[in-house]
Amino acid sequence: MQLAERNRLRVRFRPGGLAPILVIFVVLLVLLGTRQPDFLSPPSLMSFLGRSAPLILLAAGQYFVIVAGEFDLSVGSLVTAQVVVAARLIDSDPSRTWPVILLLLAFGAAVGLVNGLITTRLRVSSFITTLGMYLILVGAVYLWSDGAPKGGLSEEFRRFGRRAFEDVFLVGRIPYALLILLAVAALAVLLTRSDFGRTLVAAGGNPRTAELSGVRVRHAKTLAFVLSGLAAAVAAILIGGYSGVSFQAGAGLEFGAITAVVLGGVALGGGRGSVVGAMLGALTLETLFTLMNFYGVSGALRSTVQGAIILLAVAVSAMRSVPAKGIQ
Amino acid sequence: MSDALPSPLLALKGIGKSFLGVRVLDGVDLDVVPGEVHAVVGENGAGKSTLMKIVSGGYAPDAGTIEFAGAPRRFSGPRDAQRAGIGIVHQEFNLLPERTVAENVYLGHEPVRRGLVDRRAMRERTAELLASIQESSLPPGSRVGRLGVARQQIVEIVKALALDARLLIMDEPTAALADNEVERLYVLVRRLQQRGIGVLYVSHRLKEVFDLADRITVLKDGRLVTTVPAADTDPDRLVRHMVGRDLSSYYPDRAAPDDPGPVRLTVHNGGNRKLRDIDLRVRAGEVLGIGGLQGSGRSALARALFGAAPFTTGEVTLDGAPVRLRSPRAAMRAGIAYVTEDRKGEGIVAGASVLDNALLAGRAVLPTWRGRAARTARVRELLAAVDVRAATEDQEIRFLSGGNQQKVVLARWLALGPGILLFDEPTRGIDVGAKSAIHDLVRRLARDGAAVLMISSDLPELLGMSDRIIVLRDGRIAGELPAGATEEDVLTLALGTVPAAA
Amino acid sequence: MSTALTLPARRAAPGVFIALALTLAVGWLVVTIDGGQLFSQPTTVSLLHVAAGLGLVAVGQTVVIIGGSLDLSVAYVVSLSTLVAAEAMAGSNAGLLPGVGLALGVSAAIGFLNGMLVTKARINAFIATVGVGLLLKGYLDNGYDGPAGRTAPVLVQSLGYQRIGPVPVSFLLLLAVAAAIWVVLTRTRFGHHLIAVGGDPQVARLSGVRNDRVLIAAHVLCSLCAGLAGIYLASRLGSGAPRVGTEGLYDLESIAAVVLGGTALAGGSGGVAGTVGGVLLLASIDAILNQLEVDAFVKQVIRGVIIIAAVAVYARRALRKAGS
Amino acid sequence: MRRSTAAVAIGAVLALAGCATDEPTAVASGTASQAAGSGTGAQSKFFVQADYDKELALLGATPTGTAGKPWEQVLEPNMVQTAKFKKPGPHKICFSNAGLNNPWRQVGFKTMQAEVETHGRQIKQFVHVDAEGKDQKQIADINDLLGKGCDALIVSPNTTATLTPAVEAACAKGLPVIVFDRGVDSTCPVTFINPIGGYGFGHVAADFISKRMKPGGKVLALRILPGVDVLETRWSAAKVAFDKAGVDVIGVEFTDGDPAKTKKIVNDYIQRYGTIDGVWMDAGAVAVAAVEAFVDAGRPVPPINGEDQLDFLKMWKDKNLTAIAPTYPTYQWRTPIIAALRVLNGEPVSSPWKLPQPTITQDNLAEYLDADMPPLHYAVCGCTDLPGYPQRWK
Repeated sequence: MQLAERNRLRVRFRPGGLAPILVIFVVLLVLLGTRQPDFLSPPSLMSFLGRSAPLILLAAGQYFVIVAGEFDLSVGSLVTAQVVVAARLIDSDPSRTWPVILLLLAFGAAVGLVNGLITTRLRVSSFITTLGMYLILVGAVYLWSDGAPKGGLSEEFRRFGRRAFEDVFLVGRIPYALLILLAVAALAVLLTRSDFGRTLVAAGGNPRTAELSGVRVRHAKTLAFVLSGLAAAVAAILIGGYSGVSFQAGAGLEFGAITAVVLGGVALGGGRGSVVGAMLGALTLETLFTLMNFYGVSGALRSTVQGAIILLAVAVSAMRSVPAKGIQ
Repeated sequence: MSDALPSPLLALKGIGKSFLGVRVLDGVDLDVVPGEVHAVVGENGAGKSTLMKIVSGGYAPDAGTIEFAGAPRRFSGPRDAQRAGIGIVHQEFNLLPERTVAENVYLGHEPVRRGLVDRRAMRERTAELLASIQESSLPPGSRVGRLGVARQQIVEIVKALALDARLLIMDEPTAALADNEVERLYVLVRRLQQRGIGVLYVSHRLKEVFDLADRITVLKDGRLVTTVPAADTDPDRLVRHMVGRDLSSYYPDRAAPDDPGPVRLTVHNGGNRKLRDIDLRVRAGEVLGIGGLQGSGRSALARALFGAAPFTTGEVTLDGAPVRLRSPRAAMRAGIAYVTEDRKGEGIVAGASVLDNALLAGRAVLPTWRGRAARTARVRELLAAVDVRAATEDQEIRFLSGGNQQKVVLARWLALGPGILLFDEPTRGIDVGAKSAIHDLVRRLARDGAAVLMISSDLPELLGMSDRIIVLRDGRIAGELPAGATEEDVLTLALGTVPAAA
Repeated sequence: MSTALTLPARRAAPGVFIALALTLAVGWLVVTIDGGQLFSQPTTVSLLHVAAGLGLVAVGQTVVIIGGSLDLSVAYVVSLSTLVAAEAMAGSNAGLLPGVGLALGVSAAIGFLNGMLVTKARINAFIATVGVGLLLKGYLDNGYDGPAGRTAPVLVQSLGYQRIGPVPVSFLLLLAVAAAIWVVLTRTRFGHHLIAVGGDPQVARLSGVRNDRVLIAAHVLCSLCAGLAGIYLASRLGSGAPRVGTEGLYDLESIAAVVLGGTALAGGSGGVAGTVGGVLLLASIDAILNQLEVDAFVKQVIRGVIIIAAVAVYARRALRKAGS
Repeated sequence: MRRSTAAVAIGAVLALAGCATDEPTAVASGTASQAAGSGTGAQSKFFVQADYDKELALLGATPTGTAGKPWEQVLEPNMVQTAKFKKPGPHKICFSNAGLNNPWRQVGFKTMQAEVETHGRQIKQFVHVDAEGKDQKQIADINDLLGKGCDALIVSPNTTATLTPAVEAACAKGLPVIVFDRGVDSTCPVTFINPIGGYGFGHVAADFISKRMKPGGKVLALRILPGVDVLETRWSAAKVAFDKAGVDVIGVEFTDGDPAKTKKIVNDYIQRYGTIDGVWMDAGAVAVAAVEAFVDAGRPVPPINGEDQLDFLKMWKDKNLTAIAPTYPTYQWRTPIIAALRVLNGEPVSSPWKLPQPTITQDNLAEYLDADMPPLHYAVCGCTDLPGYPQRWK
């Protein structure tokens, strides 16, 4: 009997493993490289990584929420809100940059906290909680700014998403965004390896077992939402920096982040997957967008290509892993 | 008996089944005649479940033939087998708590009139079926989620009968039942028998097997060991067939009278919504058995002590000092561990690895970053010490057998070095080999100075393992029994009367 | 379905009607004090028209959600259906039946695709339907740069604008569809099987239910309802509109309506009556705030708060029930 | 079952209560539908040669009316009599708005509100209903407004074709309907107010860009999203201009108005083609992002067009761009109020009422730059003389 179990396992693709997303990523990269060889030159690659940082950060934040068995649909509107708030508060005054950045982080954490508390304390499904939060944030930010963003971001604020260390040995340039991404990614990986990260996965996999093993499931899940909110804050700082103020700053990012996480092999419903996979999923998505730019896929047809590739990729990894868990 | 029986209802010949090249069943022959209870026993992994799934249409066999009611059959799925007249009562109930009894009973084959489901016919027929097994007190219109476990099982059986099942597969039907409920099940099975229905009865509990079965088939490692009339064998021989070991080696020696140390845990006047006036003391080194019927407050007591559903009144002391066990974390910090009854639902994280499962409690209660490596090493040692058999420590725990899963859960708790261990049905659904390993472990823990509370519905286990037994009834302590008490003693206290017929 | 901790099963259909009555009462009072008229004929007609469009989509969404799935592609199905219908009709009454048939056929095919992806390819419904939505979005963006086709005049006259007293025909259509779905859910084998699949797929399968077929059929039904909503919108707008579904936020709003109606997102319980209540509630709030000329952004905030609050109330009630 | 019979019963009762329809007698005269690709190839179905020619001619026309008040000016007036709408004041004016979901509409609506204030005594009530960008809701809104006793109805339709039946229904009620910004496919409104229009916008920008490069130069066209008629006409006119000039349109991309997406697209095009000789945009929302993409890549910014949003104008000046800003002026939001009051006074108005559509060039850039206003403010708002300026627009 032990033998049977062992063998069945060896053949199985390890669910939540990185193999499928790595394969997709490499294939896309090769396609990109053959079409546009200089894309793979270090400076270009560095810029690409820098501008992909926001989605990767959001995917990392979303990972914690999804692996805990929840959803965060509010991150897109949170990013928009953050950027608009930042512009109005900074109002192009460089001296306000740092206080506002701290405020944004606090704001992100607070929104996450509210999401988490409503979900865990009031037992509202997180899909609904964060959908409601999405509506509230969008409405509130339009309301607060009278329908049009006001003020402006200071250059000090914008450099994080826009500027780079130039003339770096070997790689040419290193965007600040990339450094921030690396730092946050390292933190995220450490966090998933920590006791909190592991118990969070358990809380997503089987909350009752986790609770009876001493995991404070509600704390853990709430903290996951806070992490997602914080990630959205950092992403907002980078997006605001990269492209300035706009109501479109965060539009659709929640779906992008969730798609990325799922592409990266993280199961919706919780309990399995890695943060590296989630971030790789986001990078793959960004690569796909760039690929379409280089291959000149008609602007209007892009979503079709994107949809087809996502469906294909997820189908392939679903075939290889366990029966899909339903949305909760 | 078997020689004389004509025309079997079900005849399996040379059944074989492989998964990914591994032989799980090999040349199994088995037959069931109408009105017979045919028990199938064997360790977990012996191939019982696979065999049952083949009979009920869940799997197609690789080799061999299935004959049912005189004709060769190949079932394309559970639906096909059901249509043919093979019903199955699962170990874990297959019922929808949000739906009514009738809706559950007729799920998949609702009666239809003019294209629409005939709800009245459905209710009436359900009532008739219930009446036919003398269970008419069960209303067909009530929500299943509101019924107790025993009544849910009746719904399961009626569900099979509704399909005019001529063969009923019962897979560990007593796993969730208390003893008096098991009695009712016996009565039910005998009624089915009288109606000419053949029953394939899978169980780990040898007592039931001998109480009910006409013939017993033993499987081991996917092969047929023997099929014998129940009257021609006894539990000892059967266990030897299954594992090649004597029944007498089941229970380790009890503690000597002066082994137990100082009082570790006391409860005075403890109570909550499910418990009242609980007074008890457990000493270090002692195994205190907790007996009682399902719903008598046994699990509630364990959950109260573990802080999952805390006492709202009374006092608890630990090593003489009063403690407040408001949450599992508080209990764990106080050195209490709880091995739950519902292993799948509350014991393991199915999709997580063996190692992650074993590390869970430590990570939750004593988070550390620097001490990670040391902690992991300690848990690895514990996993080895409790003899978990898995391909690798990274294997997902859901692929392990029940016994191995339970050992991982034990390792999780041992990693915290608990002074008090609460076991709730620690050997339920676990094969004989793993069972005795767990018994040994429990005793060893007590010997090493832990205070152990052990809840068990398996009376021989309760009696065999406990140094003392407390029996609960209706949330109160009905009485205490010393080591060497009999099953009748326990039942008398549990029922509050002289036991009906045991 | 397995992480049921945050989502206790609930059945609370009447709750939404109490909320609806309260909302209308308070709304009427406030609007009257404000000097307006909430139940004037034009206002009622407008309210019911808005409810009809969202309602048709939400009723379909109820079906998949009860089955434990969900459909985020409905907004695009609605848009596509308006175009297919209007283009096939090309402004002639003769094209009415082919147009309706074609629109429903295309919708059903999309539903079938959704169902296949969810069941056979085992893709999580969220991702599968978002993916299909993207496929459709690309097709619409690429093929249409604005409204196209013309709806058959007879359909515009009947479904689009005809009303009986203050009740538009389209709202009657919604009631009819809701009633039909109600019958399907409570009185047909398919309905019973669907609820079982949503409640516990394992139980359903072992009871001989063909889960995949049932779920596929549910997705087809959902898309058909979205297609019907598209036909209604085509008759209301007089032509096909490639973005009417997305700008109406029919995907998220339909889910919100379903959840407001007391259907659990986890599946296995709930009903279509509640959904109609949820739709009416959303439409009434909209109408009231419209009468008060409340800013659209405030409306959105209020909507968000109400959705969360309603589900919190349901959860609380379910919890109390479980506790007793 | 019981419930469905109840529904039928209710239906029957309602039938007895009397059938009625809000359906307009004349049904919309929709444009012929033909599946047209929006790529660089086939011309959009929105392209109407006659309108195109007319708009281009208007670009050179001289307006009549008060100088310095372009919102009261008319190009090639065609006066219609409105005596039948004459009514004693004060009036209740109702406005069905497509949405307030972008800065252009926000600036416009504030301008309109300010305009209403200037007519304090003539307007007793101004009712505004926001359709939130939904056709379906706007149809319902218009229907709803018809029951409110409005003296005049102003409509800014969300979509031309789909709102036509609703506007016709409103006309049929006998009250004066004034349509502005996007039109309807009907002649029933008293007048339709808008500036020269999309062809003019698209043409001016494309013409400027293609003239500043050699034939065969590479142009990147950035569009917001497909399927919005105003934007489609701009692009179709640009296409004509580019084809005539023989420039190479290397890509037509949709940005969703998202600056981040815009920068990524421009970046990738720069990398793919090395140099880009011109950037054309169908709206100014992401012009700044496009410019930034060149700046960040260390490339010179090619000839580019934006709109009259101040952030672009400021960047234009700071970076000394080769640029042009055709406008779709927000002062057109003032005109409907003026028109409505004239109609209610029985004074003739021009139908259609074509407003001048100024273009900001290097020469007049300084006039429009105002460092005190917010970056997304539209310079050609014609609002400086209105009450509450500048605070209301900040």
